[in-house]
Amino acid sequence: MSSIEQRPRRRAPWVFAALAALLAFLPLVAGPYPQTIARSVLTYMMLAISWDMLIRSGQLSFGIAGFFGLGGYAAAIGATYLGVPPVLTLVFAAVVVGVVALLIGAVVLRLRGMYFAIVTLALAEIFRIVMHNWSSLTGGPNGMLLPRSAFDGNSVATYLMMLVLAAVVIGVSEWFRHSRIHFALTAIRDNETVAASAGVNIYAYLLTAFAITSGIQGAVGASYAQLFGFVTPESSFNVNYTLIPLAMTLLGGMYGTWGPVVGAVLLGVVGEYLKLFIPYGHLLVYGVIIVLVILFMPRGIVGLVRGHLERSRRTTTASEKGGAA
Amino acid sequence: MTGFKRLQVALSVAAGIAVVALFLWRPTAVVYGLQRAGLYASIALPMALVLGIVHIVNLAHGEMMMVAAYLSYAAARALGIDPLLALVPTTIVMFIVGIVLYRLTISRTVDGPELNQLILTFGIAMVLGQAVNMIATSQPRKISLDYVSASATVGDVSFGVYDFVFVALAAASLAGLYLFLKKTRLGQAATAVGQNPRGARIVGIDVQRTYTIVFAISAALLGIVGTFFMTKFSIFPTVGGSYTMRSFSLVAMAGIGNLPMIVVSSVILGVSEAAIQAVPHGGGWSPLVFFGLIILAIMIRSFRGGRA
Amino acid sequence: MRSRTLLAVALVLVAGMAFANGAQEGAAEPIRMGGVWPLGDITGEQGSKSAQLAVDELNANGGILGRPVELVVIDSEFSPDKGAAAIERLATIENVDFFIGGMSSGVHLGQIPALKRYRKITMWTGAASHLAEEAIGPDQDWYFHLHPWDYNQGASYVEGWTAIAERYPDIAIDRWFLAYEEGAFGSASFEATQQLFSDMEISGESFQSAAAGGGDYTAVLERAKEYDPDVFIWAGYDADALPIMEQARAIDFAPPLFVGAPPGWPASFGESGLAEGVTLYGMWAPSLNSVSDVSAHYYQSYVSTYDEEPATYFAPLGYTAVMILAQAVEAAGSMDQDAIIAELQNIEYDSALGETISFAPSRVISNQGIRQQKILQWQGGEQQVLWPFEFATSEPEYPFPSWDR
Amino acid sequence: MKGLQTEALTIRFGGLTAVDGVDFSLTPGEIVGIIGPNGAGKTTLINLLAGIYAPTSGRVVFDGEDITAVPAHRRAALGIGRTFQLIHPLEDLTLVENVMTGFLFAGRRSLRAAREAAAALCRDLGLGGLNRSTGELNILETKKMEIAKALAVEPSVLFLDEVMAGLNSTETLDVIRMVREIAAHRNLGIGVVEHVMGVIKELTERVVVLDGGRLIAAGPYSEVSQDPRVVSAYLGGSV
Repeated sequence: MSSIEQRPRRRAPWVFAALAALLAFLPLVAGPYPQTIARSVLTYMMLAISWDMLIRSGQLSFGIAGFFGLGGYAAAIGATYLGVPPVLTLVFAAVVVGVVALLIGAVVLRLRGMYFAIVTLALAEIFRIVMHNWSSLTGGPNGMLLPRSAFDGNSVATYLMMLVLAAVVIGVSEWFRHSRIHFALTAIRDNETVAASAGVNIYAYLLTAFAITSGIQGAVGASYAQLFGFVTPESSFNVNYTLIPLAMTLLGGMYGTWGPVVGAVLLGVVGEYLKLFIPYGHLLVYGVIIVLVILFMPRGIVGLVRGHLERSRRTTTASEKGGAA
Repeated sequence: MTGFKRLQVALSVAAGIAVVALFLWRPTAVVYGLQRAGLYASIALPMALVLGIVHIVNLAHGEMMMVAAYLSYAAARALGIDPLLALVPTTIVMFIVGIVLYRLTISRTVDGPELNQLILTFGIAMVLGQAVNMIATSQPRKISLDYVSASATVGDVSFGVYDFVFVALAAASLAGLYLFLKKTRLGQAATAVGQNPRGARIVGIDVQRTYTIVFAISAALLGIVGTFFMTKFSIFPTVGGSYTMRSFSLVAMAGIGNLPMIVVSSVILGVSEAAIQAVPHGGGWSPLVFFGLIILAIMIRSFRGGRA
Repeated sequence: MRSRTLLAVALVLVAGMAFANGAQEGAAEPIRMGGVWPLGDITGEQGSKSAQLAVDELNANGGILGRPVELVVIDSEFSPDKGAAAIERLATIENVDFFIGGMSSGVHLGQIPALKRYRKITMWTGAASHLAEEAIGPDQDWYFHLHPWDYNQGASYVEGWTAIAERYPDIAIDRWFLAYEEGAFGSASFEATQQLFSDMEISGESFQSAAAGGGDYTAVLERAKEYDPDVFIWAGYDADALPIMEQARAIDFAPPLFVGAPPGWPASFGESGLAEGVTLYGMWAPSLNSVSDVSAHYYQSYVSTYDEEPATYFAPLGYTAVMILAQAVEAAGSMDQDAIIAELQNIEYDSALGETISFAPSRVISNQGIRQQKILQWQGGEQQVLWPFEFATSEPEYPFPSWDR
Repeated sequence: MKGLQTEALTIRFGGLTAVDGVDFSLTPGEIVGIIGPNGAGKTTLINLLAGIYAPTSGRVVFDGEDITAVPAHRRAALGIGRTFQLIHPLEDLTLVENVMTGFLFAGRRSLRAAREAAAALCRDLGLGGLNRSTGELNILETKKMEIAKALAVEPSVLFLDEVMAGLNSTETLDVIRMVREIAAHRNLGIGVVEHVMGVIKELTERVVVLDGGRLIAAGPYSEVSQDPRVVSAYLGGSV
């Protein structure tokens, strides 16, 4: 029985990797416009993956936009006042935001569910308000320009930069999936008391996951600042950076790397194409699509595919066992 | 549990003292703070009801209020009547909208992962906002009404009194919901469902029907709030969004399922905001006070009450 | 099963990209303009519709250089990345010859790197922030900015008010109070005013605009009332307009000059009795029809085509952007970019906004168009122009009437 | 001193004293019954010993060291294992992965080593179909998985909280045999909470009786069951 279920699993990653590589390199030959779209898709994809990595522990964050915006500001401030070179601002922002998240997480990770969610949302607002009011450092409501952007804005080079960053994020997410972290986070999500009784240090794992995912969000925010060369409180902390990755993850499917990936590609590309056909009112159709997918694919697209696989597997095993249960 | 009660009492007393102190320093700040608290509470109460009983974070909450506001606006415009006369038809229409929305969409997500309801209501919010945008454009609308500028003068200080309708509305909503939940069979059933849906099902309560009605009541309340809202504020397709977040924050601050605490939290936030705005150049920091207080309240509760 | 689904997804995507590339064929003949606006917003909606109106007019008269004109409009969705993607698409897939459009500075900042890559002639109708000007930088001869920068606007107010105070000695403008929304728009106005009116008494206070979830102005209004200014200005959005008046009335605050400086006004503001005597800044109002034939012509065709009034000055700006380009190309006699730029730099275009537009360097960029906002006043439900005097359609109503009118 | 001892262990929830001055001990190799009417504080006591709750007062000593302030996950690593009265499988993990968690975290083993150890342990307990989801297990398998999870922390003391509940008589005998084997082969101290007195009688050398959070009797089952306080506690509970 176990050989039946093992075989497709072995083959799938190869097919997937080949397809992913194909898709990833397609924009390189397709020209600047697809590259722009792909950069935007990768941006949301990384945010979606990082959000998913934390929800694997059961902790619902509404603070993506906060760490994203903070990362953008860290990059801009680092580049302006400390002379951090463009590409290194990504690392700089990841570290700064990761440390901020570590300090905040140490206090707020005792919260659960709705309360944790609302505190992350409130924190995102507080980051925005501080950046907004701290005019001497951040340029206040007007925001600030970056002194120099990565690769001078070269379309291919910046796309490759985003691709590398996305590969790193996917790598970290897969590491989460295939290491002891996976067992720790899943156990915490399913039942904290059981997890603790199995020796899982809940606080340490939550703190690690929170700091790493926030750091990723910070790096993505920095990459965004590099792509467009500026940060402002209103655009950098836009609540869409929280809501859209969330929607993408749920559409693609939670608790894995590939759900967010599929969701981001689908919503990103669909959103861009829709507006070419329906210039006035495409967002209405976008909303309708979200509603319909949630209604008819409650476990997301990857979940739907998995469900099919599992059902077919179950029917095979059931016929083999001859209804032993 | 008692720690939590004590905290509630302490918070209420602290709020009271702060209000008195502020009144002595700047009386109008208290007036405006209370008025603002009334607005916050009257919008947050329907969300608290849905969150406490149906256990849904309705991200379309503000958009539903926005739709209600546009309904009343359209009625007032088309019929040339005072928008407040549209209160009853709007409320009825919103009740029906609530039933339809619940039956058609939310009820179908009950079996899926919990977060799906969140994204579903996010999608609904988007659809409502965009639909109104297409029909009415993004241009703000506001009917000029004389009574909105009604003012009172005490000594040499003039201040607006119309906003006390929100205080009255919040009080009426709270009282109405309290009576509904404690004194009516349906309300008691709803409370039971809210505390333990499985248990309620076992004792023969139609859970889906209860959810539908609770959601519809919340929508109807938003019909009332939306109508009053549009008399005072400009309306535009995105006007509701910030009130969704604000209501959600208030509900979390009050503790899920705790309706009276919503009012206390609203007073704390409303008066604090008015207080900081009364300080010259304090306005820019007033959202910081709002979110800071919410985090503070949630953290204090978590340390006092432990994890729920 | 799973890989087949994935394959299908991949195929759809590949097909989609191929389709996108295919669209560029056969685009050589017409002259193509690419426009980017926030279409969900009234400014972008009416701006893009007005640009289309201009294109239709050009085509009805035989196009430009005998070639038909096409306008491709893409929604910026008020987002920098969507706005930038729109530029990329217009440049590479739609192969447009010109970029037009624009509203918010934040979106424009995101588009500037892409614009600078393609260096096509750009006629921008929005983005007032000086940060956008810095991002464009000097020596970009292809970039034409129609909308005044924030500091241009500030300077024009100084000029306008000084001129008004000179002509009407009753009008006092020594003590100012500025209520500004706390976002980039309002704060920039406040900072600019503080610098420019440095020899006058100025105080100010920020408020949260209704557009950003606020809507309670009583604290600011109370402070303004205590300050007792000659001129009270609020810099917010259209959603703030009527509630500010109502709340000012509730606390009985009626300064001699009550000025509103939103980018647009709400529907039917003029119908309110509270509007009477409110002064405002703007670039265009239907009352200009009486002093400008271009304005009258534009207004009538807009109303007859779309069955609504232009409600914002971004609407005539969209029309203007297309028409200026058309005039320059005709004058250049070819689509040679250098020739067109040379023509644009010497152009004198009589616009629907009243003024004759020509381009000259501003602080940083080479080609700045309009440098003035006008001072107008709500009178009898309509916006009348007070200043510049050459476009004046009415005399100022002064002082602002008291609330027990 | 080996094993687990408590001194005057007490916890209050608001006004309710759920465990009240309990002195309890469990040494490796013995099986102790923990009995008492519903609400007597049995599960609360286990939660205190496992570190899920922090006591209001009193001490917990393990292998001679005061572990009162040691958190739950470290107690698991020290060697305190327990099952749950209400069964909580980690439903997003398979059977073998459920069992792995203890080896992984309390035992600090590598993924591969943990998986091998978990598979071996399951085999020992007669559990097959290791990659099944927990939803596919029958009740006996579920109970065995719970015991396997508790054993995976490689405990020296183990608490079984009503593991027999819901099993039929054959299955109960199966589990009793299993518990005996575990005690014999692994030299564990086992604390058994059970409502079925037959099981207690069968399994344990001595029992402690809780009522209203207090320890009211201790000794061999045959003696304790005759104790009038115990009898009245049970009768009082049912009247």
